[in-house]
Amino acid sequence: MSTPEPQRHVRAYGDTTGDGMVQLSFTLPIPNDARAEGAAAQLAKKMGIDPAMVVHAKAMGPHFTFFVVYGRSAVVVDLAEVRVVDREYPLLSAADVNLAVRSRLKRKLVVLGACIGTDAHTVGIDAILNVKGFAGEKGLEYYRELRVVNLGAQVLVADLVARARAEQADAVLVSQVVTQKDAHLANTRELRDAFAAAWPDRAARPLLVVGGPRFDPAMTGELGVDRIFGKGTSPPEVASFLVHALLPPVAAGQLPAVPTRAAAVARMPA
Amino acid sequence: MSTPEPQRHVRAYGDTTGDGMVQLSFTLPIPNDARAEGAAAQLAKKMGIDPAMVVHAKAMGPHFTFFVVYGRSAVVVDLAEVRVVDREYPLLSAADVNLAVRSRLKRKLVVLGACIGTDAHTVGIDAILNVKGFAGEKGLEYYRELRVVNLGAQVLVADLVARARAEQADAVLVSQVVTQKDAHLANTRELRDAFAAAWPDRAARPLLVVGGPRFDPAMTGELGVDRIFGKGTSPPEVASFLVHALLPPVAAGQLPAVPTRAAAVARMPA
Amino acid sequence: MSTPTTAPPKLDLDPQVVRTARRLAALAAEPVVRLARSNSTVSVERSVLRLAGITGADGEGIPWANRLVEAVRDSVGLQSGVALPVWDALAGGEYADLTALAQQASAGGVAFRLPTGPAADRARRTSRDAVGVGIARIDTNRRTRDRLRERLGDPPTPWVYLIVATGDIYEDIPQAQAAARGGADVVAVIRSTGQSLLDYVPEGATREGYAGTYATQENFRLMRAALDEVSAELGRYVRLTNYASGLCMPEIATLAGLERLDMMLNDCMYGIIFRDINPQRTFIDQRFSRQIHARAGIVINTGEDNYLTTADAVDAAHTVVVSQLLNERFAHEAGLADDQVGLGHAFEINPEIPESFRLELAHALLVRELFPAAPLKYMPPTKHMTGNVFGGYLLDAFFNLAGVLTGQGIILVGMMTEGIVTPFLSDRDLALENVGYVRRAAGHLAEDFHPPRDGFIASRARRVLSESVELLGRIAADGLLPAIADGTFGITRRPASGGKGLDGVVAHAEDYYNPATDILEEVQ
Amino acid sequence: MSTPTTAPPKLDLDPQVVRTARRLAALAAEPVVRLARSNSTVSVERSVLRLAGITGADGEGIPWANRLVEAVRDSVGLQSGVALPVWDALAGGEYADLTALAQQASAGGVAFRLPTGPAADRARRTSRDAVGVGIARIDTNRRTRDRLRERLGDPPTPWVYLIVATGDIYEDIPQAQAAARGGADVVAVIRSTGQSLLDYVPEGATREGYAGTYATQENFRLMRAALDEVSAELGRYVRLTNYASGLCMPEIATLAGLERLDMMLNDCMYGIIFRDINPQRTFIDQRFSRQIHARAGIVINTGEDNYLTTADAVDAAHTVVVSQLLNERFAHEAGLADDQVGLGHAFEINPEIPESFRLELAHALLVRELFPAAPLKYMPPTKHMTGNVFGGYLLDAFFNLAGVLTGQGIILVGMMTEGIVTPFLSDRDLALENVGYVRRAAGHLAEDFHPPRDGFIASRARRVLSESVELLGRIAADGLLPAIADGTFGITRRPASGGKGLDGVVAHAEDYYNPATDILEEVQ
Ligand code: B12
Ligand code: B12
Ligand SMILES: Cc1ncc(COP(=O)(O)O)c(C=O)c1O
Ligand SMILES: Cc1ncc(COP(=O)(O)O)c(C=O)c1O
Repeated sequence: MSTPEPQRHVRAYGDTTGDGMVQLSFTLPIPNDARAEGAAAQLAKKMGIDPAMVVHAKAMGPHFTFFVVYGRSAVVVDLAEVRVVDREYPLLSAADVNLAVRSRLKRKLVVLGACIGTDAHTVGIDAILNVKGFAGEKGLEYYRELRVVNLGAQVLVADLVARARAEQADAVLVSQVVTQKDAHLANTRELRDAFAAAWPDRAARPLLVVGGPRFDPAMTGELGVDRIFGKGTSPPEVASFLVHALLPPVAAGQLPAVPTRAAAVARMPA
Repeated sequence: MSTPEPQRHVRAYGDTTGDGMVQLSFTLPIPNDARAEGAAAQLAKKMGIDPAMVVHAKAMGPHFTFFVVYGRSAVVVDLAEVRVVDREYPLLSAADVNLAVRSRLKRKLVVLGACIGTDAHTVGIDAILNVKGFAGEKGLEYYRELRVVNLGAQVLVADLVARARAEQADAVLVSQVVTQKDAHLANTRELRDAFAAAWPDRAARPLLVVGGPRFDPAMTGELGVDRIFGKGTSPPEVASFLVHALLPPVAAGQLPAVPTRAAAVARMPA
Repeated sequence: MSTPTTAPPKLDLDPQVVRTARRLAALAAEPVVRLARSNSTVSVERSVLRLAGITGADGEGIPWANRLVEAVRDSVGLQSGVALPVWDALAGGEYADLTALAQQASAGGVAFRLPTGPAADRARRTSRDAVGVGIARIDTNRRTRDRLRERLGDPPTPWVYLIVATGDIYEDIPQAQAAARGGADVVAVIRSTGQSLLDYVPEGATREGYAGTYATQENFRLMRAALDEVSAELGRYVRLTNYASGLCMPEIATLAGLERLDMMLNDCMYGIIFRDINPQRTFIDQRFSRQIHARAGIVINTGEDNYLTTADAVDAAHTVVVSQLLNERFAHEAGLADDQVGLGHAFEINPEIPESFRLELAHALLVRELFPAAPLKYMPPTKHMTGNVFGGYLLDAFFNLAGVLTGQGIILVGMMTEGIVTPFLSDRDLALENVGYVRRAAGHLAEDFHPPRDGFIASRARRVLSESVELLGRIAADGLLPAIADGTFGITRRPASGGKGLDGVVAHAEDYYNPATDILEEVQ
Repeated sequence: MSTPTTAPPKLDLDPQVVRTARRLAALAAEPVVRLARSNSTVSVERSVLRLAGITGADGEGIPWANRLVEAVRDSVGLQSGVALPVWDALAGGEYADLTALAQQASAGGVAFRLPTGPAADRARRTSRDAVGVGIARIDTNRRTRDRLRERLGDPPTPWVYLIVATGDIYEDIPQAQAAARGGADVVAVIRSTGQSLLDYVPEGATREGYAGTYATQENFRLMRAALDEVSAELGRYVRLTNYASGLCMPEIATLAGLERLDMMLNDCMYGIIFRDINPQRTFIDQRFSRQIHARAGIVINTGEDNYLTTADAVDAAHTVVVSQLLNERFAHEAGLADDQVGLGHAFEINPEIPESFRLELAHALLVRELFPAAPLKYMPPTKHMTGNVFGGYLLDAFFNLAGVLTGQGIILVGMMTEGIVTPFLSDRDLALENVGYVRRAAGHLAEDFHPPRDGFIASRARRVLSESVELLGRIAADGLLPAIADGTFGITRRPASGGKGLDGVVAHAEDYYNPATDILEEVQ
């Protein structure tokens, strides 16, 4: 019987607690001959599926075979081990964001947005930036105290650096949707390096935020950016993060006139 | 580029040789909260999928979440390791089977068929036994030199033993289609034990053949039966096996009047 | 069924041919009805005891109902029914209740006799009173269901019907609730593979079924309560289904009535063909079980879909229609109203053949228009489902579409793992997403579906109907039992005196008395 | 397209309204046609050189065609076209051929001049002869295609169109062949993400694209040869598609003609809206590329489907129709026949909304009946495809069904991984199984599909048409360029002087001469 409160250790669930059942499909570059199903079973077993039932094998031309496997995975998930990128900051309304910027920054906060590399998917960054927004939430252009410059698609990193300097951007938001051959990771590293070169003083460089549906938000350290947003991000999450990362916390009675990036940098992994 | 002749070592293939891409889906008995995707990624990683993209997470009520994952499996399949249950005997036509039985056994070969346990799926065993047959191949009843007794479904093992004795069966063919809780394996073991008890002299006991879509033909040793047929079996494969296993090979000039089971038994794993 | 089909007919079937078909079906059914009226079975007699309140089982798990009927049979025989000797024995006041009597009787301590005269009168009267309590509970349940349906509301058709089949009632319950939350209108708990051949109904909550969960009174109660809970939560009355089928068909129908199940799989021939149960036994049992269903307001679901798993769905299309006409006839005779007769059919045509979807539409539309008031139960593809779960998901979608296009009453949504395992929790959820999309997206697409009069679909439907009339003619002439013996249905031969359970059949003596049928036939 | 739609119309569109729509489209297109007739671009000029046989690239991979056009531009300018100065320079006999001239010129070693009088006459004549060789090769290819189609046969519509996109031509080839064996009638090789903004066409066989493979003459040749091989094996002419789009639209069209490609993505506005290419540049380039396509017998595919990835498919349905009418007008003006105008549209309505499938049918049928002779290219769902690959497979099946029900010419079968990755080999195979089942099973289901005159589907179609006429009226009045600037298409604003590539536009001088258009416009 399923327990309403999940245990710390759980297995995959087919129709009975603990049965470990999973479904797997893949192609092998081998003909669909006598050996094929054995090869598929071997792959499944090496992935820890035992027993593995190869329930479907389909020749795709003479050199490839597609398989479907069902079976029991030995894996036990330890929920205590799961790293969650928690939103460590409060979700603010547009009014609160505006108030925070007005009162604590005392000028408009400048946000620069772009798709870099050869990626021309602008719907995602537009969803974050344009007034129209995403899923009923208005985008950052709607926030009176933010000045948004959306450079659109296929922007060269060098141009982005130049523009960030020219606009005195507080934050640079970059979208990457195409992930083939890990293009999004390569482009993000290029971005990081270029900004690091242009602003050797890390506290001075604009906040670097990247987003896209196939990013893993836990990879900030690895990619050297300040924040990563994944699929289904809503504009207020981003705006609230900007407030949190760029504006120093309101210490009782004291409102600094100019934001320092020190706070944000301190929170970053080394 | 895909090589026409498969290598000994292959990986799963998404769209590029060596990319290792697989698709996995499963349920975890956890709510679809912030932790869920991390838990799914952990399961995938523990199965050797890295990087793992959790591309879909769907709450199924408050206690369960369904996931779809894509990613790169580290597994390398060694084709040389694949155990294939090769048909080590020639595939005979009905005429050849009849001829072999008539000339080498000199009486009809008696085949007893049944579904045991509570399994009532008779389409599979009927496909092997009934004249109508399977995929255009006539079933064993069509073979003049075979005497087929099909007991139908839900036959008790004790009744099957008694009937095998009464009919002086040469071979007993048993079908098992329901596999929930490994019922097919338990029933096969019960079958083996009952026949072993009834015929302590192994050479004297009828040949035991089991079949069904979810059997692994490589498990004969484990299950203690003489042969296992899996999904898509055709009647001639079975008839040819009976000839091979029950009739001694034709030694030049010498045709034994009565078959000994010694040959068949000798081939069996101990 | 609350939402009768009101769509104008699209096939333009010849009413004369339809009338002929029904007349021949009645003719073919007649001898079997006579058989069922003049014989009883051990399970019918046990049902009488159950209605009168017997419960529990002995140390081996054999119910007291069985023990008592055995004891009666062994001493005075069952030809007069179990009620006369039992209530005669109870009259002395020696036994606290039926269960106590059964315990004594099975220990060999009761001397039964067949009462006559006033003693018989009294036994008839007291047994009738006792059984009346059970019938009253069934009536109350029916009213409760009506009230809940009214309060919570009925979903629009086609109703989505889902199965759970873990073998463990305590795994079934959360899965059934999840299914209901996901959109299921009807939940069926599949039975363990072996149950249909048990000549007794197991007792208590059970956790050890193979490929299904035992049908027991307690499992029924637990599941109905769980669904009541979720019905209230969802504001939609979720129906519960089980199987009044196999050797205990009458008793399971009885327990269903007592525990407010809503629909029951119940076929006049399924047990014969797919469980090798004796034909006479089956026909007798099905009549009693249907009388109970009629009283309980339970919708029956017949099993013609199964024929297409052993026979070819195109070649044998007319055998489905013939069986439906027979099932309808038997149902009416037993007192079921049109809106309780959920005739079964299925989407089982080989997907490799050209125009397979249009053939399915032709068959489904024919059944729809032949039985305009029946809450048809339309079954998904099973036979042609393979290990290719993607292809299976697609086939299920087209089944769902056929259901929507042809106005089916209940669609049993298919599982992509049909060719592999009993469904996973996720299969059920994906199946609900599938039917949800199809219903939402296709909406009223039926309005745009107009097969031309002499087109492919209408011609095919007419042809199946005429083949059905032809076959019914032959059955009416030669007899239904010989037709079954001959492999007419599901290409499976079942001789009239073969199969399991014939020894449980007893011909009525002249003084045969059954307080249950007495009550049930009275109100009709 | 060999199989024109002959099905009788189902929508009963008002012919008067349809005529008005076409008249307004012609009006709206007129100023843009004038622009395209009186301007050239660097890519148009490079195409002239390519037709005359220039090939190869320098050490940095920049084609000699680019180098030569740059050299001419830097010395005498391009306002008279590249042909006059180039063939004037060649007349001296100093250079072995065009390529040799280009090499010298890019080293700064050629002094170009703008010939006049007899020298100009000669340059015109010799350039026309040289370009004539390329045109002749295009003509030969067209005849070869016709012969192969006749010999091997054309598949029935809808043609199944599949994409390959590995980035590596040598992975693409086996995948394309596998796709063809699996049932693809048309194979498209998607381009690497960055290519459309390159102002040159890369050279040689390439293996390093992102999410697509570079369009190069050699890749075209390799793939067409591979498909010829598999066409012969299958006894069915398998078509090859690529993209005459982006900054090199005219040259890619030229290379397509030279290498016997069969269909080309080629839209009058796609580059503007989705690649931020300058509108004027695009309109000039598209005219020349269409003249080439017309001559080569290539079917173009327009890109209206893309609008529905940024705009809502219901709200913006009429913008698709407006764009199609404009694309049709520009195509006719450039000499394309009706059966070469593969207008694009798509199945992109949110699957969560009620009756979404019927709305799709309304849109698809409207387009079908508005352009009865066009080989419509119908695109599968992309925007609403998620990580739920099972749900995606289902949505693709309904797309396929819509294609079959509404008689589309070409259906681009969807991939279940659309929301995740560029397709795996197995995705393509499963997609072919999907469309194979739908075509086979639904067969001639269109015969049974008859939306009532005032029903949901017909009303919706009429409404979209009237919204289209209204929008066309506004565009005809205010101008197409302002409408584009205003975000009319794909809710993306593109001002007339913004975007990439405007610096590659040159207004014709009075003595402008283009031997290619000279030949192409002559035969019209
Ligand atoms: C729309 C679309 C297009 C449109 C783009 C129009 C436009 N102006 O953007 C068009 C038709 C032009 C197009 C073209 C191509 N596309 Co496209 N396209 C899509 C599609 C269907 C939807 C993407 C989308 O709009 N999603 C909706 C938005 C709102 O979601 P999102 O991007 O995830 O954004 C959200 C979050 O991720 C996050 N976010 C995203 N960016 C950022 C940035 C920041 C800073 C933050 C904070 C958050 C954030 O917030 C957003 C809101 O929640 C996807 C398939 C799919 N169903 O996903 C393919 C897809 C993305 N395309 C793909 C490809 C390959 C192409 C092409 C390269 C194909 C080709 N070779 O011709 C071309 C060329 C484009 C190019 N040069 O990049 C692939 C990418 C494969 C991969 N994983 O690498 C996909 C996945 C399809 C596929 N399976 O092949 N495409
Ligand atoms: C037809 C069918 C039925 C029919 C059976 C009719 C009949 N007279 O056989 C009916 C409708 C009655 C039925 C009922 C049930 N069924 Co059923 N049924 C199927 C179905 C749709 C097809 C099976 C079939 O006929 N295959 C065609 C034959 C030709 O193939 P085959 O059996 O694999 O046989 C071939 C080989 O395996 C081999 N072979 C098989 N046996 C043997 C024996 C020997 C000696 C040899 C040499 C070879 C051999 O040769 C054959 C020819 O190639 C499958 C789903 C599916 N698509 O597979 C479910 C399926 C088998 N049923 C299932 C279940 C659970 C049931 C029920 C128990 C459900 C219930 N609780 O009510 C009931 C009860 C049956 C019982 N007591 O056993 C499950 C089993 C799950 C599991 N893996 O444990 C399945 C997989 C469906 C599912 N996913 O839930 N079923
Ligand atoms: C009418 C009918 N009864 C019963 C069953 C189930 O079988 P069992 O009797 O083994 O529970 C079915 C299954 O399809 C059926 O259609
Ligand atoms: C008309 C048209 N051109 C081109 C493309 C492809 O884009 P790219 O130009 O980046 O290759 C598409 C893709 O959908 C299209 O529809």
